[in-house]
Amino acid sequence: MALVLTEEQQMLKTSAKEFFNGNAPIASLRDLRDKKSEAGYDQLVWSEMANMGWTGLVFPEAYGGLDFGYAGLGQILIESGKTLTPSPLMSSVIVSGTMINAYGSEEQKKTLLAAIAAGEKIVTLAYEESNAHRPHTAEASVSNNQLSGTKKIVLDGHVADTFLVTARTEKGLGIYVIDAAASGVSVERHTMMDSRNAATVTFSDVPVLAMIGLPGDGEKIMDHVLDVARICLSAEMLGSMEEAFERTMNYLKERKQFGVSIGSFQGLQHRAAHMFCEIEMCKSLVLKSLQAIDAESDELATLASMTKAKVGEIAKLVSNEGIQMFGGIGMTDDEEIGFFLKRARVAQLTYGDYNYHIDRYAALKSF
Amino acid sequence: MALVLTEEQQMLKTSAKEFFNGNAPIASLRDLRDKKSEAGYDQLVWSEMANMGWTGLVFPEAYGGLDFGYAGLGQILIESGKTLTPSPLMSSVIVSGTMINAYGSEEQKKTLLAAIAAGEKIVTLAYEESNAHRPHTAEASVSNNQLSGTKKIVLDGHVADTFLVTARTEKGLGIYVIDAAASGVSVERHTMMDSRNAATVTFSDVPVLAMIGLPGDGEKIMDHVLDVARICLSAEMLGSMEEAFERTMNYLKERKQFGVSIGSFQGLQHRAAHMFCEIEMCKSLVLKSLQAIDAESDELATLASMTKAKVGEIAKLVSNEGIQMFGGIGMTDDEEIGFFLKRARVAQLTYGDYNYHIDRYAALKSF
Amino acid sequence: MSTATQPNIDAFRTETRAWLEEHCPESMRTPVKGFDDYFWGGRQPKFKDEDQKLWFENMKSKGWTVPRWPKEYGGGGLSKAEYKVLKEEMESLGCRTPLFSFGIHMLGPALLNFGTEEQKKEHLTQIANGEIWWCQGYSEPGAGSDLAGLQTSAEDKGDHYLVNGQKVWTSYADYADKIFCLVRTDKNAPKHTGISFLLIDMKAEGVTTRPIKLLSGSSPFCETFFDNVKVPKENLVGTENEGWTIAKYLLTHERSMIGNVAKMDKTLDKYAVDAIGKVNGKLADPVNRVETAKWLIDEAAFNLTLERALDEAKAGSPPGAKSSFFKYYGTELNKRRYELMMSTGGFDNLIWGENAEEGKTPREFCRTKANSIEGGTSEVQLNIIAKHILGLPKS
Amino acid sequence: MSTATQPNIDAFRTETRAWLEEHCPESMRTPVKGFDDYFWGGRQPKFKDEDQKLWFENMKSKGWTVPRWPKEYGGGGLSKAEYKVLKEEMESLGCRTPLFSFGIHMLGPALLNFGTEEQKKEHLTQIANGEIWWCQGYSEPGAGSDLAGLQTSAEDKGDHYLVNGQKVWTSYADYADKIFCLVRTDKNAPKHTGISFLLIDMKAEGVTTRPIKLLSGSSPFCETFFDNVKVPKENLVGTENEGWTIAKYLLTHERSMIGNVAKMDKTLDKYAVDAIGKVNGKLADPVNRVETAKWLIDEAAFNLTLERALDEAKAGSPPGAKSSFFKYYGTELNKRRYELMMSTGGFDNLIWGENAEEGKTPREFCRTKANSIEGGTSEVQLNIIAKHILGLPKS
Repeated sequence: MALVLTEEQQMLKTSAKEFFNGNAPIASLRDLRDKKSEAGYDQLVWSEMANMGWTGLVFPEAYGGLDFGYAGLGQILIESGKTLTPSPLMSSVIVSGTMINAYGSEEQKKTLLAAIAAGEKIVTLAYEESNAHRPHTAEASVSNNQLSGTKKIVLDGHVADTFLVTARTEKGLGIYVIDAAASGVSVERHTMMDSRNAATVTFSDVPVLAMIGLPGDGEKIMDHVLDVARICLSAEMLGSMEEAFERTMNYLKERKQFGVSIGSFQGLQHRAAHMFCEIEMCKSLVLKSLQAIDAESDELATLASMTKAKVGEIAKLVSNEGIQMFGGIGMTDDEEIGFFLKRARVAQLTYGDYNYHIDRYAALKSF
Repeated sequence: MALVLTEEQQMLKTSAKEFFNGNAPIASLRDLRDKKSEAGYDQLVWSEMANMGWTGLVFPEAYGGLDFGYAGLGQILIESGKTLTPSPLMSSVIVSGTMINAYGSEEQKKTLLAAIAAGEKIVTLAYEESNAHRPHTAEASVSNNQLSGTKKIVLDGHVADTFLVTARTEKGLGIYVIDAAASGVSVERHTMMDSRNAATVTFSDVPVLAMIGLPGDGEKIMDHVLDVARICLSAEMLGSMEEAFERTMNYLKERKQFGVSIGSFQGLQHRAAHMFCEIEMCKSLVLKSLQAIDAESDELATLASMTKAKVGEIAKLVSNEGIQMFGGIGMTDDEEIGFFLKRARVAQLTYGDYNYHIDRYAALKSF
Repeated sequence: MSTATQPNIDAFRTETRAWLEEHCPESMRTPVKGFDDYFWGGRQPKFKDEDQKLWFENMKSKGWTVPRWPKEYGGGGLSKAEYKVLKEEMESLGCRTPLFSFGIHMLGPALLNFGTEEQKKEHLTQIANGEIWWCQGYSEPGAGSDLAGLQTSAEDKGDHYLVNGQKVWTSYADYADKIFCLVRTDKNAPKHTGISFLLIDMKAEGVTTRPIKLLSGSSPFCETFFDNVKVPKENLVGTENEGWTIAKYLLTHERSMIGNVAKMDKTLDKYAVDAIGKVNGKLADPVNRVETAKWLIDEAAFNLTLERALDEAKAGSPPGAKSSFFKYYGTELNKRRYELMMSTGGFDNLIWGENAEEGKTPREFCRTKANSIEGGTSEVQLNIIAKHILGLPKS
Repeated sequence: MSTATQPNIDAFRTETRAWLEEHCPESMRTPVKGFDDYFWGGRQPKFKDEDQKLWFENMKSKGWTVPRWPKEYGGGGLSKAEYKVLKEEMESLGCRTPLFSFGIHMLGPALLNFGTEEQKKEHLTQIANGEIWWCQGYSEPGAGSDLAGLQTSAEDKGDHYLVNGQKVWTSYADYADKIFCLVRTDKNAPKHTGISFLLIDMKAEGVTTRPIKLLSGSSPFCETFFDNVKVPKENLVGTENEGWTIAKYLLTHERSMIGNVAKMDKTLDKYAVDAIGKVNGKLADPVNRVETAKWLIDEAAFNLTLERALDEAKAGSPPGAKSSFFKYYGTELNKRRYELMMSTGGFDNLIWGENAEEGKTPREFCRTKANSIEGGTSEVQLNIIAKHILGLPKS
């Protein structure tokens, strides 16, 4: 497949750009943060996104979706990354939706997936238990059809209607569906450094509603779903770094010191030019990886790790250089460039950081 | 101990500088190379060094030495690094001499060490068998008091009078003394990329003259002796990088492009300033480590690995930047800056490279 | 100043130790923990407790809030050797510094070198006695690395200057009583020659401040605005239009104070082992293991280099532009440390929460990003190294 | 030129394949191995064997040494579509390029665009027929990145120019029959406007060459000296003093040819596994493992980016300054590869020996250091990116 957007994807990208710029600029994120928003995201924006079909974009028409493909969804993510717009798109649509669509029963698709696709329900995956990304292990367990355990860093956990929870079984990892309103569920909301939300969720003998797949399917399911999530998150991170870079370049042109634009200093020019090249690398990896999801490529895992590693590394570089090049003003909360720094660090750790994916890539390539 | 040179050390450094500049500039190395010198080093220079007492500098007076200490010897190495002077100082004096001085019998000191200290004999350690630095393992073995095995990268192996050879024993590593003239010794000389020499030496049932220490002492002896060697080699590498850096700075000031000195370009200035800082770091590590040898510090192993790792990394940086900043002219064999590049790569791999010592440092610090 | 012979110094040490033992309350011998534990002085001095007050008063009575200053300005009049003894004895008992003040370290040296006798009498004494809390007004929004590009103007109105403009990064301006400022007194002169050094009362009409919130949360920094502020002529320090000389003197003084990499409770390898754990005796994350080792080696090399510079200075070698080198390398090293801690600490370090206690590491991480900006950017330090140490030509 | 419709093209493909099958000797369908396997033409042509000669003569007879050039100059007169077919068919059979020549790729385009009818007739035909081996004389010792700073002078002497000066990096100048040069014809004009494009016979009196030895060993490069060389006026290409226009045209042409990271026999991970071995399924050297993974990811990203640029070009997006970006990143990537190979290969890669076969990897390693210098340094590429892509102001 050619490494360019189709006309439809380009149109979607353009409308996403307009939408986020118009409805959810960084000022909105600041507002959500300063007003300590209960949801942690703008619910009006979210329902608009659902109205436009973006919550169901990648799912089959049978469940209310548009069957448009991840390469298209990726463009929405890139644009939402530019405005740093928080929404349950990642947690509910991309992770949970993808999981149910690929591994859920017909019943689960008709109810849960349809509700996700319509933006009516928020479903989130609860799987991390330690401080580092360990998607294949769980101490949480099920006995007598009741689940117990504690999950960390559950994205949008405090607003979720339903949890998908990993637990160990005799056959390996299992994934269980749990109603957030069930007794025995306790949710502690945390505001993260990027002003988004993640929760620590404790399950104490909570009745299980159903499973996704069978006991022991969990590892395989997690690998596939998280690879999709890693690529989609990389798309969002790409948008953020493109925007942070553009803002930095504009600042270099505007800001004068010693009587000239600081952008005329060769020391900064060479660093800027190098960053430009690295961002181009990220663009290619992201596009190729998004297409690989739609093509159901055998290379998905390799591409996901390559992309998440490289994009995570460059997101750090670009956000650090952004602050340094903005200088003192960049350190203030009033200036928006700092929001990109904070978001980059959270995104970089989500679904496996640079270190994790470098190691995983080498393991996938058998060295 | 204060991290400055004593007056005596400073005087020694000054005379070493004069000596190498006067008697063994890089032109001499080129000459040895182009004339395919049989020894691979200038024997007149070597006997002058012996006459000045440098070959015995660190050894007790009882064996013809001056008992002056490694911090002093380090200054000679730094200066010889600036002129890239090849000599058996490292192989014979520092490695073999140190080993015999610390672990040899009285008899061995009176004969072998005294001959080393006088510059009369060249004794070299043969211990590498694989392509990477593995000082604790050996396939070579001894039976019926005859040693068999093949050793790689034996420094100055083609001119050695005596080999110290590692072999496995039931109790661990043992170190054996072998006469280079004995039957069963075959030496294949290799010219390395830095125009120095190392040999592949094959021992076939060669009679063993004696041992250094007992069977099983080898690991401990090798650790200590190689740590001394790593620090001394780092001193030499420091001298090389100081000289390469100074030459590069001079070139930046002289060379004009676009009507100005290329040294006025901020892109190059920032890289130069960064290198300056890194070289200062190396200076401190080298001096501290040299002093640690003399002080018989418990931290010797840690310091040796820190120093060899850091100096190796910066030697690569400085030699690469040297070539790049010299531009086309730097790529020619006529210009001497390239000699520093080649020497840096050989020295970086000798006695454990950057990767080896980063790993060893972490292991020594228990993480 | 007095010159002390060795027997005198030994006697001074005995006396000093006895005096400190007697006059320093036990609670003033414990490490300071938060902002509260510092006494800053000022028109409305705030003591945390009676011990803090007592300790301050005791030290003030000896002139030891500013031990090296002359006695006539409220100082201790100590010789260099005596001062060294006092510092050593305070350190050995763990005595806290009795008074924190930008007046002592930043304004004081300027007044001692460039002030009139009247100015010294008035201001130095007030600083020594902790009566005035001073803040610094150098930076401006439009003049960052190009400090001399400052635009705050002081117009000569006969008996006073009329000051208009804005300063930024004025630490604790919202607490301070007075500010020492660089202002432009000649708009037509080349930029380095039209600058003057002025003292301004923060209570004067037309002075307002606004705190600055940083990425990391609230901060001691403020913006300070001057709107037609009248400043008496006698508040000029040094010669009109020659303030840049004073500024340069103070900046050199300031730069040498920064660049140290702070010691942490936990070394980075311990931090990593605690956060990540080991597998087969090695840190479980192999990439982190390498980065941690590299950082520790660089930290050790940096500290050895500081030690070496100190030893070289003792041996008579001048520090020169080395302060730029320490500033550059030290701040970049500190940024790298926090970057590594964010990677090592994992998910817990993502939690920001509502107060600085909860999100300590990520807030500190954000704050470190300023290390390479404040006090002269890394780029400025690299320029200085290139030109003044390496002798590369001006670009 | 002819325009080909689809049926015509299909017919052309059939004919071409049949012709190639018949006229390309078997031995000319194997990959070239060394310098010997290339035929460079020239006044004293050297054929390695009969097959090489036969293949060259056959291709020449069709004008296919330069398939796109007009027939009147010895070319094949093929349309773009026909040329594509010929390339595909040659590739599918593995046919060697019959003639290597800087004349074809560097001088040809200049003459086609800027030459007189006489020059085209004479020189293009000779190039097409492999009768003249051309080399290039742009660079000078004093003018590296600043190509326009060249000093070789051509003084107008009425019927001829008198050329004095020195060129460097003139590849195969010791074999070549003629050289195309940039020379300065007006010393008083601004540096870009006093340059002319001149053709000089290497046999002319006063021309000497000296081969350049590199770090990596012997090289095709030479220095070429001009000492009062008389060059006939008709050897000027284009207008006097406007040679820079031709140079710019050719340089753009040249830059887009470099920057690809060559495919190697062994991927870097295989190379590492073979050299270092594995422990518990992982590369035994954990530091190398990380570096190798990083490099492979960057290599893949780079190749994908090349692919994307091609796809974007097909979709109508102009390449613009992207060639600078590929040149910079590709050459740095290649240098990193060899740096890693030196680390990975261990002691064996230190052996230099006496001939290029023995020390292959270390020699190649040394040679890669020039990647970021020749064809425009990395610094020049970064400047171009900063100005022409990012729009940053001139420094």
